Amino acid sequence: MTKAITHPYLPNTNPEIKAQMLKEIGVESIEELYQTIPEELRYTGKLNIPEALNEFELKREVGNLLQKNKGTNEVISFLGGGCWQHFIPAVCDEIASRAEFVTAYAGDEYEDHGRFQVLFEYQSLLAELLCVDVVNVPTFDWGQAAATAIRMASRLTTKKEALVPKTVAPERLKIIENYCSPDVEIKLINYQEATGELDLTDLKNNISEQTAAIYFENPSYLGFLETQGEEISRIAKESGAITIVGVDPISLGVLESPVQYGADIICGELQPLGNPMNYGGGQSGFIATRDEMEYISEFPSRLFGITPTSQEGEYGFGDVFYDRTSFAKRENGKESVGTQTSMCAITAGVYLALMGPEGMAELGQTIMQRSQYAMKKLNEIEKISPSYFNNVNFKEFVVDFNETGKTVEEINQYLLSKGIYGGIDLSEEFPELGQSALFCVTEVHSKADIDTLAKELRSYL
Amino acid sequence: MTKAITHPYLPNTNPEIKAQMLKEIGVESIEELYQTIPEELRYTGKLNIPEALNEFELKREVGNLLQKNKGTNEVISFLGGGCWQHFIPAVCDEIASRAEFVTAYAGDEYEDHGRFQVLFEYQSLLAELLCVDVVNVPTFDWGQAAATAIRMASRLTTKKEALVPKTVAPERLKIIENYCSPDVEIKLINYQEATGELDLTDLKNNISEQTAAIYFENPSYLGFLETQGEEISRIAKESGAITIVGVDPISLGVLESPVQYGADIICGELQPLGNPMNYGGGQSGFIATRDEMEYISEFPSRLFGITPTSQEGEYGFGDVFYDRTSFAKRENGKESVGTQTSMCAITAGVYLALMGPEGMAELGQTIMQRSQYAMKKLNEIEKISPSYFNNVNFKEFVVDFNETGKTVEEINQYLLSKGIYGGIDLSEEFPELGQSALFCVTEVHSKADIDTLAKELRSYL
Amino acid sequence: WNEPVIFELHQKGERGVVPPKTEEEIASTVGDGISKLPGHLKRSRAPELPEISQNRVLRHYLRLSQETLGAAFNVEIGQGTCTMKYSPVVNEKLVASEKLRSLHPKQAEETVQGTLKATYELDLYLREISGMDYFSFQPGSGTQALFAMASMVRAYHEANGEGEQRDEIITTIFSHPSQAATAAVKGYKIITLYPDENGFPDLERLKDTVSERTAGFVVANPEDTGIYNSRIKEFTKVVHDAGGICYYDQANANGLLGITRAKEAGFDMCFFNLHKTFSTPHACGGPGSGAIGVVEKLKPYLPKPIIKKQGEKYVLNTDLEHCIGKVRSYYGVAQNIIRAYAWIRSLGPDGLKAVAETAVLNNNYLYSKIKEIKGVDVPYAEGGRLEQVRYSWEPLYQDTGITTEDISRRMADFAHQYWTSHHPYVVPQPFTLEPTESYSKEDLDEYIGSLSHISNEAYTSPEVIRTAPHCSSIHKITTDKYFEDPEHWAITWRAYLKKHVNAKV
Amino acid sequence: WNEPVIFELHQKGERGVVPPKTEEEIASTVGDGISKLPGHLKRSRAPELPEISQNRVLRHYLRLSQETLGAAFNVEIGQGTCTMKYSPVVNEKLVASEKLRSLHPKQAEETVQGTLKATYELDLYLREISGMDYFSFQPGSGTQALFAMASMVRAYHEANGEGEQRDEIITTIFSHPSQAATAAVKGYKIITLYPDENGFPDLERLKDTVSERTAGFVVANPEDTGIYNSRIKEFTKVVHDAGGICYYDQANANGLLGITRAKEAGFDMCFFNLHKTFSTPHACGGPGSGAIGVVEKLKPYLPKPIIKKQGEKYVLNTDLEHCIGKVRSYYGVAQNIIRAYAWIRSLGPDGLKAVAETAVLNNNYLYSKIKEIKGVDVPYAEGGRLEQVRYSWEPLYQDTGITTEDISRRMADFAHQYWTSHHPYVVPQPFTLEPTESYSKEDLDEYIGSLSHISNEAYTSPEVIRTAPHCSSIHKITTDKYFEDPEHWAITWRAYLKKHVNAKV
Repeated sequence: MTKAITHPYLPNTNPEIKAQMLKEIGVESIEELYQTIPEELRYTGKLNIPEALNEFELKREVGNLLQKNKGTNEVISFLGGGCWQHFIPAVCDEIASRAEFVTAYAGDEYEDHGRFQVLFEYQSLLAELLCVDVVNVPTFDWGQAAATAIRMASRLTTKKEALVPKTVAPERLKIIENYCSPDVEIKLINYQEATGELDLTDLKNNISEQTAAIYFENPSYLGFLETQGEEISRIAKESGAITIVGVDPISLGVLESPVQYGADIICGELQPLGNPMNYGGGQSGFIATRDEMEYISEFPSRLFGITPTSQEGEYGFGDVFYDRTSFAKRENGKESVGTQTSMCAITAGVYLALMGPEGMAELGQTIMQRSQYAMKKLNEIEKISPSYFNNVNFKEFVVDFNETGKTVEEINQYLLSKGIYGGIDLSEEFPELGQSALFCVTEVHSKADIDTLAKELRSYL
Repeated sequence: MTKAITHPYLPNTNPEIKAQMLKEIGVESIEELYQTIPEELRYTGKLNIPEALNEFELKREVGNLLQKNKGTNEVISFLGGGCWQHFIPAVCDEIASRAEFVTAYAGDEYEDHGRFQVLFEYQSLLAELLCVDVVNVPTFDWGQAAATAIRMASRLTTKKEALVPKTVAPERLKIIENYCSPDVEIKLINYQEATGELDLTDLKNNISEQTAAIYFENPSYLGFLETQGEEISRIAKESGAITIVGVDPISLGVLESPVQYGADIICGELQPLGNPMNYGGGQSGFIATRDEMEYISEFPSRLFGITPTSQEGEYGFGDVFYDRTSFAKRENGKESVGTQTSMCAITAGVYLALMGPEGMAELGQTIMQRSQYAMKKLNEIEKISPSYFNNVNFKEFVVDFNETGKTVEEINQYLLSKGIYGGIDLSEEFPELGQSALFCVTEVHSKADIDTLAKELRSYL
Repeated sequence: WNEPVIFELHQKGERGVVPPKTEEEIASTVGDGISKLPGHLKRSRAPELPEISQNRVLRHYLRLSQETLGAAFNVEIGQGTCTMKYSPVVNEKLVASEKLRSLHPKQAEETVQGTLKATYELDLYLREISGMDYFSFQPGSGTQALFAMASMVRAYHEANGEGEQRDEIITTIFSHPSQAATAAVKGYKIITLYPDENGFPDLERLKDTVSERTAGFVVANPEDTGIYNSRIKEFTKVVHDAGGICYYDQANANGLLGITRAKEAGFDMCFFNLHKTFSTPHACGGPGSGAIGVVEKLKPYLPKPIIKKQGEKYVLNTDLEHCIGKVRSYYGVAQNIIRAYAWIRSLGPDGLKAVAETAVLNNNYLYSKIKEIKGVDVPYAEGGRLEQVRYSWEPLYQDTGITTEDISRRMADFAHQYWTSHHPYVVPQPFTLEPTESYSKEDLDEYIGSLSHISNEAYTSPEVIRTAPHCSSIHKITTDKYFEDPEHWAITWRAYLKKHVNAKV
Repeated sequence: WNEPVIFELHQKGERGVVPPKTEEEIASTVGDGISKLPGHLKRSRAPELPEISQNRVLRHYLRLSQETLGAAFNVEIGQGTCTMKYSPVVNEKLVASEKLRSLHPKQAEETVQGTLKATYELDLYLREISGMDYFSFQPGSGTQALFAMASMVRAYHEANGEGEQRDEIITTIFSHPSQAATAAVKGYKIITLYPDENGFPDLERLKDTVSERTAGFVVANPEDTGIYNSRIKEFTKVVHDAGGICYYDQANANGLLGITRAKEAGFDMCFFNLHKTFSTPHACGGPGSGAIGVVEKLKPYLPKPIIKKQGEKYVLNTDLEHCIGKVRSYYGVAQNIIRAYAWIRSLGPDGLKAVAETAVLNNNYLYSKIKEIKGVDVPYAEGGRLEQVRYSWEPLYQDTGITTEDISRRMADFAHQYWTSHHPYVVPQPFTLEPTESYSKEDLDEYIGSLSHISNEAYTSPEVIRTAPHCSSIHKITTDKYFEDPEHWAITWRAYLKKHVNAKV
């Protein structure tokens, strides 16, 4: 037994209480309670970690640490590519920091009624945006949602291949490949050099009886829109494959839901809907389908449903078709489920409730206007083109620096020195684009921010 | 009626709803509802204030404004003198930001049970620190608490004069004088030049049958301790005057309660107990007495008491002796009461509950050690003396710069350029001290902070 | 929750937080620090504060927070005169900044330009809204603002050599008690005007009352009845003609923003509650903010300092010749200034006017419905209410014996706030509702529904009301001896233990 | 509260928030932005999101928050295996910093040195606690950590040319379902060991099971029964001898900090849930963090990147030869890394060991009391429980017909969480309690009291339990057809309207 320690996090510190508890248990010492751990496995040293800090010291210590970070709020940042800087309404933060929600976990329908209701509401709100009837309690992130959507398609079709455009986000592709292997093989399909959109010929060449699903993204990782959705779905359907579309939901105030061009499963990312970026810690994915038994059966996720209670007019909420899950069936359930990212979904629900249809439409428009303005301003600079692809973009676009004689790394280093985080360097992820970078412009970028970027690029190049 | 406006803070924005409401009321327009305001009093222009900002713009606007402030957390600050920088436990902030407490006001015992209980508990916790049986729901600040304590004494004794040492905080003295005039005259008593303590001879010369009260502070505004408390109380008692002691409660883990040296009424400031300074917006005062009917009768404040309810073993809380107050009796109540500073008291209660007896003792000790260390370090610098008075100090001390040939203003300007907020310049408030400044050292000042101060002063002087 | 009193959670040896400790080097340099204390000043017995782990302290206060019905949780229209409007969450996040929280009031002006600028701008906005010429934000509430104004009235007459002679202040019965109480603290004799049969203060009575002894006249308009005194300009003229100062309690200003102003009504001073009209939250009862506006001639009397713009810099102006000194430490409740500033900026001129109009619309809708409830009477003239109404349950009381206090307890079961009114009850069995602009028709209908339901209960099953509350945090308090009898009351836990626990042993 | 579903709050024309608008100059330069969209991609019908004022949205969610029984509000020991310890408030305040919230994962390393350093230091601490050589913080929960480890097992054998051959993973029935499920996702055949009569996994069975097809062995220790397998080193040896990888689910590590380590028990990999053992809050179910530790030989298989210290700089190391790719975007849940870092720093080495010892003390105290409650049975060997215990109400069920689910509902009336257990119910009528170090004896006695009370009810007035809950947010759900019948279930409000509301019209 270690020396008596009096710590705010450790209530039973009074030796008398300890002694009393040991007596009630009927042992002499805490040591006795550990008798099942053999001597040879006992760690006898003192852990080599720093001595305890009190709260004031801790705040100073962590404060000093964080001081070494420079947040996007301190600069002008054009980073996106899957994690985006958006306006977060204060109400989202207020709800996400309520002690009740922060510290709840896995209670039942009664004591955690509020948690069940807000998650059901999240499902319902997102469903309106997507025009579908089924949305899940969230997955880890878009990448895992896409992987699970593909696995669902594979189970539904009992086929073992999925087709994915080469323009898919490299970060997501790594997750998809890992989550799908060894069961489903991922085949990459070429894109049209001019527009970035899927090369339908290559698609047709690759689709086969083995194809479980076609997965594509809209808006794409590279910012352009895939306008051939309907045609792609048709091709898929002809081969008995399922169409999966990945989507950034913040675009859906102005863009049509993928359901309208044939998506059977929709997945995507919840981070933009009111969740702080948190260095990537704010990611959260969703999967949505029609209200059909065969689709619902394949969800690994929890799905919350609404029910009457014994009290007239009262609603309760609970797990729909729990027996699908690995909670119920271990390895015989559908894939696996566990702690995912509920708080991000709750926040996304609050966000959508605040924004309403008007807000989402206005926001989408603002993003389009601002990003188009940025493209226009950059276009005025000699030697660079802010539109590598000839297409319509949403929020992001590929800036082509190939004629500047400078690398993206050099350019970004310069911008950093001016308090600007430039776009994501694509030269490793997409070598065929040469020295290009993915710039992101959202509603948070003022005209002045964009003009500053243009000015600095002009003066450097 | 102004043009239709759709605003998140204004729910009834739908013209149909408005029309329906007007119809139910039975009028044609909102204009009609204003018919009691005569034409000549109607403001017909448009208010010359800036157009509305949306939430994002507002955050940026206010963020930019606040950016122009430099907080004490960004520098090393030695400012005190009535508003002090102390460690604030995170639990205090959590409770003080709970939406329930933030938005509650004046509900009754039932719907606001929690508010009543936490304020009763605050009274009870502070009472333990003070060793008294009665503590009020707080006043605006220490100054007003002192003024009210003096007025209480005046009513209790039916006398019209109060004696106050010249070393009282000038800020508080202004409040005391204004709140006491025209009913009670404030007479200032000299202090001993050597120690700063009250000049008992001058006290005896001034005390008379007209004296309602003697008020003094411990620790004093200038940081030294008044060690003659018992003697002062004796002198007061002999003249039938009431002894009032103003106290910084954070000192009471190590200092004796004024009750022990004869105080009849204790007052003081709650800001140091967990309340952020907020540029002076965190001030909150208290008054405490014995549990005697005549004293209780003279409180203008609300006093919450505990009661059983109709349920065995359950406690409720409510107003004790409400008929004293101006709420009950208008001008015939005791002085006036209204919205005061309840949240500061709630926070102070949380603070004391967290600290416990050990915490308060350790904290007091830390403050004394650090301030003594600071005095010692400054004392090593030629030409300055960190102890204008020959006395024991708590938390603050007067640094004598008279021999440096520089003004405090110059010195502070230099320190400011080094990221240090120097002590309060006393040259206007106490011209007899010449170029002196009041430095404050608390538990938040590390050795490194203090050493930096000493280093910078040495290099400048 | 049946949450114990915090002292009952004491567990010897537990700790809620550990404060900063001194570095070894300091301890070895100066010793234990406390042995320097003279023996009689050294605390001999530790305070009997409870010892509780952090988790348990937090749980205690979190539970008690849930037992507090904040405005954010209910259709908060039952605390009439309090203007319980929506306090935007974003403003709470803004004032949580260390750029505000950590400011010391004595730091150099150049290091607080943001706060000073916001204060100055807010001053300009309030000037625009009221027509006054300067504002001070020093008072911490309406009561303190009234006290400050009474102090200025006194200083003004003293400066004119009439300090002794002018010793009367006139107010009205439907104004806040603090109008009378604070003037009395400043040594004034109070003269209270009662309403005529239509609910207006009596102008003829005022004319009879004013004299060379009149120091000032203070009034709210609309008063707490919600009735706007159309002849207010005549009132101020009568007082001015007698040499008195007119000061305006604008606690009920929520229906007037952009509609009518203090200046045109002839007032010399007015104040706004930032925590009512300008949305800063009420914080369980403060700190609030009472912003005082004055016309040019009263500027020298304002409490020091006010903010001045000097070129591009904002500075503290202490150059006020007849200054009353101070009413509150430092420069007011800085966090409320930022909140009010932010609120006004988020609404703009059109938004502010829409606030007033919506508040009046909501109130009149409520009025049209409440007066139809059985047992409710609305004293004084029909119609003409602006942002609130004082109602009466007198008919209900006559019919059933149910009082407004009974109804207050029962409303707790419906999770609604309900406030009777300030004393004295000039209107019998009173209650006062003020819906503000923050509630929708549906919200109002919910509240109306609760009152209708209770009225119905009063006529059919009054026992339910008499024994209420039934589903509140606690049950009915059936005796008042713990509040009114000195032998029983206990204002602290230690007093409770002495009188009721240890005494029994 | 009887709070409606949010769609029922819709009021046409209301708004919760107004998003940023484009400046005039931009609009005049680029036009409306959306007309560039091809017609078929332009949204034709606005989403049917509700329109609600900000005040009402806030009230809705605040009320629902109060209807959620977070760990901060109750003696949260009923969710066994979840390690519901106190999540210090100060850590929540720290991670609310914009210095963390606003970081983008792709910003330059030099601009995120604080976060990288904390991550690296946390890596060092966890190495010390586990004996492993490297940690990755990429997984967002224990389930994902298990998935990542299964992926590494596969990659390891593939690199050794045994990918095809080794296709079995061995686990135990008293381990989390995700152990089996995630290995199955990676294409493995699952072999599940059942316990012997003392509750230990069967070593002889393991010996019979391992072969050249064995890819790995995954187990928790103690298992969810709270029983520590003393012969764990023999288990890992058997697996190693057969060429398998041993990976350790340390979800139940709370009683082991500073007591015993993964390395000495022979494991090649392990993971900790930062949201359990290291106090980061559970957030209604994530984001959590599963930190994976590996021995040197498995380092090349870790998901990219891990953090490396290079001189005084911290950098992202992507040089991992056999890397499995990724399991989660970017670098893990950064805010949980800071929270866990802060928690360890606030406890230090002695504090961590005290955590483990107190958790075990609390659990054994609870165990000694719960087993005395009528109707409770504790399967398997007497004693030897570490930080939690799986109990059984089988005797109670046999006596009274009351099930563990009935008791779960009734516990809601006492404002306590109560969790049965993961399926399948190997222990009949199970419940699992884990008191952690955060609760005092008094807290534990309160929980014990509730269970005793309910046991008593079961024998005397079982109807009270069958019809429970009686004072929870909602009443008993009496049918499961809305959860099990496709005709009835509705997973969204629009589905509900289609099936149950509009269908009726």
